[in-house]
Amino acid sequence: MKVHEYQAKEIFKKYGIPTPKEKVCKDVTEVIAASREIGTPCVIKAQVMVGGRGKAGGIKVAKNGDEAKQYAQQILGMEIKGIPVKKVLVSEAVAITHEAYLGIIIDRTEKKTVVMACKEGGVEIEEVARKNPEAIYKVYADPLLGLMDHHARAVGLFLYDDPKKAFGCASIAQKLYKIFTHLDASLVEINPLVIDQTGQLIALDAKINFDDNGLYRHADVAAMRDRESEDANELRARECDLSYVKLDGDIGCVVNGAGLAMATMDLVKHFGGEPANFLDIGGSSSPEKVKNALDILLKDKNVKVIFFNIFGGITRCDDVANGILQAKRELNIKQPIVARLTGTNEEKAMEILKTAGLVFATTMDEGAKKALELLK
Amino acid sequence: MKVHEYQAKEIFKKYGIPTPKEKVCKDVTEVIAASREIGTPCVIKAQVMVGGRGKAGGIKVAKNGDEAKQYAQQILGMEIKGIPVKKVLVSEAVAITHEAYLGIIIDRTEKKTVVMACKEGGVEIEEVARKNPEAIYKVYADPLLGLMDHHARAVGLFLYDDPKKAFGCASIAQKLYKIFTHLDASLVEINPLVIDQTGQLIALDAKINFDDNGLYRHADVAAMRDRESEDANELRARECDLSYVKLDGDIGCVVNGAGLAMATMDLVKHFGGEPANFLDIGGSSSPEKVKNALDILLKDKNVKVIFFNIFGGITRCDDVANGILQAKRELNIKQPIVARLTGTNEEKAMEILKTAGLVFATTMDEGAKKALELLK
Amino acid sequence: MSILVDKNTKLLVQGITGRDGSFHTRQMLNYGTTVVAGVTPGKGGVEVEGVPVFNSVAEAVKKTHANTSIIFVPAQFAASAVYEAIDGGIKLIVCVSEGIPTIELVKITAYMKDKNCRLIGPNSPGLVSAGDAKVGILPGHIFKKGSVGVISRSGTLTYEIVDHITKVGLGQSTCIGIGGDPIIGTKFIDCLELFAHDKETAAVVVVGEIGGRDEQDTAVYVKKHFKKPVFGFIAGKTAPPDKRMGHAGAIISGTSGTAAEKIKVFKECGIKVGDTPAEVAQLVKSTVKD
Amino acid sequence: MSILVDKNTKLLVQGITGRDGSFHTRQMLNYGTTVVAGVTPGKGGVEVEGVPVFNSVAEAVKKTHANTSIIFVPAQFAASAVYEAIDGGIKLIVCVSEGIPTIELVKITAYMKDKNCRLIGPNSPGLVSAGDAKVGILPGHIFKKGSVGVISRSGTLTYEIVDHITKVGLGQSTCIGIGGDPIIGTKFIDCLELFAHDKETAAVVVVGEIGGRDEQDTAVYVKKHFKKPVFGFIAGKTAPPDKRMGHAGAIISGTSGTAAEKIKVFKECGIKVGDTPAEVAQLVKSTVKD
Repeated sequence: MKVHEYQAKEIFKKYGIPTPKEKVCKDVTEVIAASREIGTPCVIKAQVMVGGRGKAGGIKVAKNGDEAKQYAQQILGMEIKGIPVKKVLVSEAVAITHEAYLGIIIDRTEKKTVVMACKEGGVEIEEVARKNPEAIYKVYADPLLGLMDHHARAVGLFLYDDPKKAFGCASIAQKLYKIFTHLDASLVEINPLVIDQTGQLIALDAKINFDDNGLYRHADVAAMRDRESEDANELRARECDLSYVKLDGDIGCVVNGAGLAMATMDLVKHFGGEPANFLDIGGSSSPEKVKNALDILLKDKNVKVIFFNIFGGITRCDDVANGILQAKRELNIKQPIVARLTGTNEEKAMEILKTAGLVFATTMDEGAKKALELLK
Repeated sequence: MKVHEYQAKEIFKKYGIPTPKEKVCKDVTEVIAASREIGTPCVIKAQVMVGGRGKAGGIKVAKNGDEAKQYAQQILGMEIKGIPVKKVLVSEAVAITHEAYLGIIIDRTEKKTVVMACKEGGVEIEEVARKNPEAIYKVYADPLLGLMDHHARAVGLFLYDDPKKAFGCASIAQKLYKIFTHLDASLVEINPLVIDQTGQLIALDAKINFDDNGLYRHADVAAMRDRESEDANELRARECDLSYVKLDGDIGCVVNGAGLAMATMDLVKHFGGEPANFLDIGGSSSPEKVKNALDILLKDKNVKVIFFNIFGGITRCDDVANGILQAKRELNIKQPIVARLTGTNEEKAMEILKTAGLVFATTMDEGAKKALELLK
Repeated sequence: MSILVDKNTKLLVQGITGRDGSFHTRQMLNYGTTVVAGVTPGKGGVEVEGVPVFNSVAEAVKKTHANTSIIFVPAQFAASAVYEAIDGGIKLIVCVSEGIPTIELVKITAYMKDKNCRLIGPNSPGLVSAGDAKVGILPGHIFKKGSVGVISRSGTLTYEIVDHITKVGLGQSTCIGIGGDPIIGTKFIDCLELFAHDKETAAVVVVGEIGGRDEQDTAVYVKKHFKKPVFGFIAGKTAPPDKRMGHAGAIISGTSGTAAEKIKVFKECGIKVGDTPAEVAQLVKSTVKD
Repeated sequence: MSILVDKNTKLLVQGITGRDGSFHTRQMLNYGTTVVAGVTPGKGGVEVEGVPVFNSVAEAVKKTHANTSIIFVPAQFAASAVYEAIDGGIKLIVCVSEGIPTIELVKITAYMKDKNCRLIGPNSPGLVSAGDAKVGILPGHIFKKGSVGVISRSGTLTYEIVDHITKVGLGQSTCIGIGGDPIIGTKFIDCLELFAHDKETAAVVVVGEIGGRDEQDTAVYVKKHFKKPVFGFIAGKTAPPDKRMGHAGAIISGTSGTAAEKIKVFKECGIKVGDTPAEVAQLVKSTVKD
């Protein structure tokens, strides 16, 4: 789960990481008031959870109140990478004398958390990692003891020659680590971490992604989810305990298991089609869940054909068949359905569906091909 | 550092360990009010930091308000093992159906924290450990991961057959462990841990000792120190960064180093005398510190002779000599002083002290013997 | 022969009294797995499918000498169950539970170091040594004793591929679902090291997917150290970036986690990659004679 | 020969720029110890007593190949300094700092496990291999090269006893102050194991005190395993119960920590116990010919 910059900064503040004076605003009136309170020049920053806000014109420095108003109108009306800007952050204009990068992720290979520092701020760290990996200084935290003092000092001393700044940075790194582990983050990032003209370290931008698996134990974090900025269908799928991701094609896929769901999308593409979605109905699928899955799938008006690819193990094919019947009855489905149901109770499923007007397939290759034919 | 039962229970409550309804009172009026609020019968418990309160008559069950008043008067006026009772705890009378012992200490040999459980409550656990060690169930917490769920359940299942009570106890054990590690305790103990007639687990008594070395990072705990119940001289010594323990003899000992200080006391005893105190002036002793040491020592009116036993390493004998001179000048010391100062700068020390009217010794045996002679 | 589980496996089921635990205990017994004990704290004394249930792993191991454990408890108790299994002396732990926070796996990994204990998963469908033992939720009927080893980050996709392999007339030695989470106890390479020494295994199929770089590391390892033929499949060629595709570990961040990148490295390192599950089976068939 | 420190010791001083650190660096250099580096974070680049100062242990070890470290930092930073030394690759860490919370030592002990690194202390005066190296705050002039090993929980009491040993005409191989805290890195038994293999050491003096039961365990070990003569002294015969006598570890809880109990077990296990420091030296003298 991602959160907005302003939300990440609220967490930063709670953990004692210095941030600029700033205020989140949802309309122009609030921006005008905030720019008065914070003073000008100030920075108006679009709150959208995608990269490249600056390049897209979503970050502007307002020299005075009029400009603040003008930019607020401009930014609050725009879309960035298809996402409408609903809030802006009005931030004190910091006089930057130095920029750096500081972030923490989990290193899947080492199976440890790793703190990464880079002497360039505002960079795309993955870009640096690919092109110039030696520019990134890495320190692995101890899994059980955490980011120890000497680990943190090493990070600080890498970024700054001045001991006072180095130790200030070390303290920020340890706070960042606390956020990461206390709140089950998957990424925390200060980019850029700046020094202002008084020599103070400030987190100018803030990014926190959370581990979805950890949300159950952080109700306050889960409450930060910006439901408005997420796809309504993906949200609803999550509530129904389904895993759904919308794509741009026209063949709707209903599959049990994430790997098989991806392989099904790939297979559709392999035979020249375009999958409309990723959809994993999970292991023990009740008829109700299958119905919900179809309901969500059909909200996407591009879907022209539905391809069921079920390999029954724990999932019982007869449950899926009953779900299809129920959905056809209740949802008034017009699109043709190709069903490949194999494994546990497949005979029962065939029996249930024999008069349902479906197209049947015994292998996933056959299923994908039949779905494609039905498009013509 | 020790704290009173009522203070330990405040901490228990903060960590969610169930305790009886109760109120600490400093006079009879408060006891009467508390017994009305809590209801009768209620228990009046003397708040003193020594064992054996019950046997000494410091715990009484009051059947009604009159008895509460009567017992309050009685207990608030008494001394237990020489300690005057300044406060009592008025506690709801719990109908006990089962008693057990639950405690955590550090096992110095294993270098780990250990949870101890015993099916008898209200026992002296060290007594049980000596006489019937197999009656104590021990679980070592993981030093880095803590008291894990299965550790805690094992403790609960040892004490109780009923899973509900066992898991309730497991939860209490984990809270106790949190107190132990969060607050740098050296002992936490529920003795007895009881079950009342409704089946609830309750910590009927509570004991927490704190690691003095950890107090610097727990200002709230340090503030719990009951200065009134401690020896004023020992308190003052602590503030002067001296280690002082009053004993019952008449030969005052001033020594650098804890081991040597004990050995000096032992030597005095060995030659037939009685040491008046343990006093370690520490490593780098300034003249000021020596003067403070003598000032504290002489508050004890039993002291007839003072024996300085200094083995100069970091401690410079001339510093000690200057401290003695300064103290003699400012404190009007009447008692004879035997000085054995050897090691770093001992010649300078002799030079400083040659006209000070001291008795000198070159070995600690000689010093102890001379101190004893001076008593006659 | 086979790897990890076989006729000597004495299985303990943690969470045996739950819906999934009891259902799969029956399935595993039906396959012929030796299930010696179950654990559900507080339910010690009952039986499930004829298997005695204990209050703790320590007690179960003491009474039944279980050497392998499978975990079916809900995510919020699963890490705790893994620690209990480690401390209880279990040598092979298979964690089926999905949804354990990743940071818990960081800690578990550190705790297991030097403990002579292996974890498979979490979020693993388990493993099957065909004809000998099934420790997991994989459907037993698709397997046939043979010489192809299978390692996969997935569940049903593995069944699909195994089914194809069986249908082209080959069988499997051991098939392991290593789990779909970002941090897992046993990786592709760990399995390959075991397959290298398993005489029964003639070839291995590696079923990867988007996210992380384990497939790349595996390919380099295969090129340098692994002598038997290896075949590959990567799911998620059509997956968009920055979206979690079901599995917590299946997310493309930047470029290194894409299917294209993984397939490229597989091919560079001499691993033949099938475009579809059916094709994988055909590739294996063309090389391995059972 | 000698144990733990000798002419091959390359010493690093953590907290070298502090009052105690700089003072004792000079004393150790005067004794002939090879002090190769100092560490004070943020003060890298300066020199103390001609010794280069670095910002981190890792850097100091890289540049100077230090193998031993002595820690002089204040108690609240001392645990952190120990971890840095361990991670920096130091093989022998001597922690002089007093006042570290006990729970930190529980963690440090667990962290050091399997790390091929030894901790002496905390709250240790350090150690001296007479004539070869002094790593600590013990006054160098009282030592004389010889064949008596000394192990002690105390500081000045050790000097007192060493002084007596020297004055009766004997010398010391290595003298170790193991520290006065409840949990310490290296205990009596650990030192005895090393002395057992040290040809130079003919006899060992064990200086114990009230609190804990290390002396009792040591006595049993001596009886079972240790072939050289051992002499003992226990401080605190007159100490009252439940009072901390200076050292955090010197407190009698119940009966097992009393001097009487310890002396009893010493004697039962064949360790001759001196009633006074002077008597200890006489006992050694009657057995050992230098």
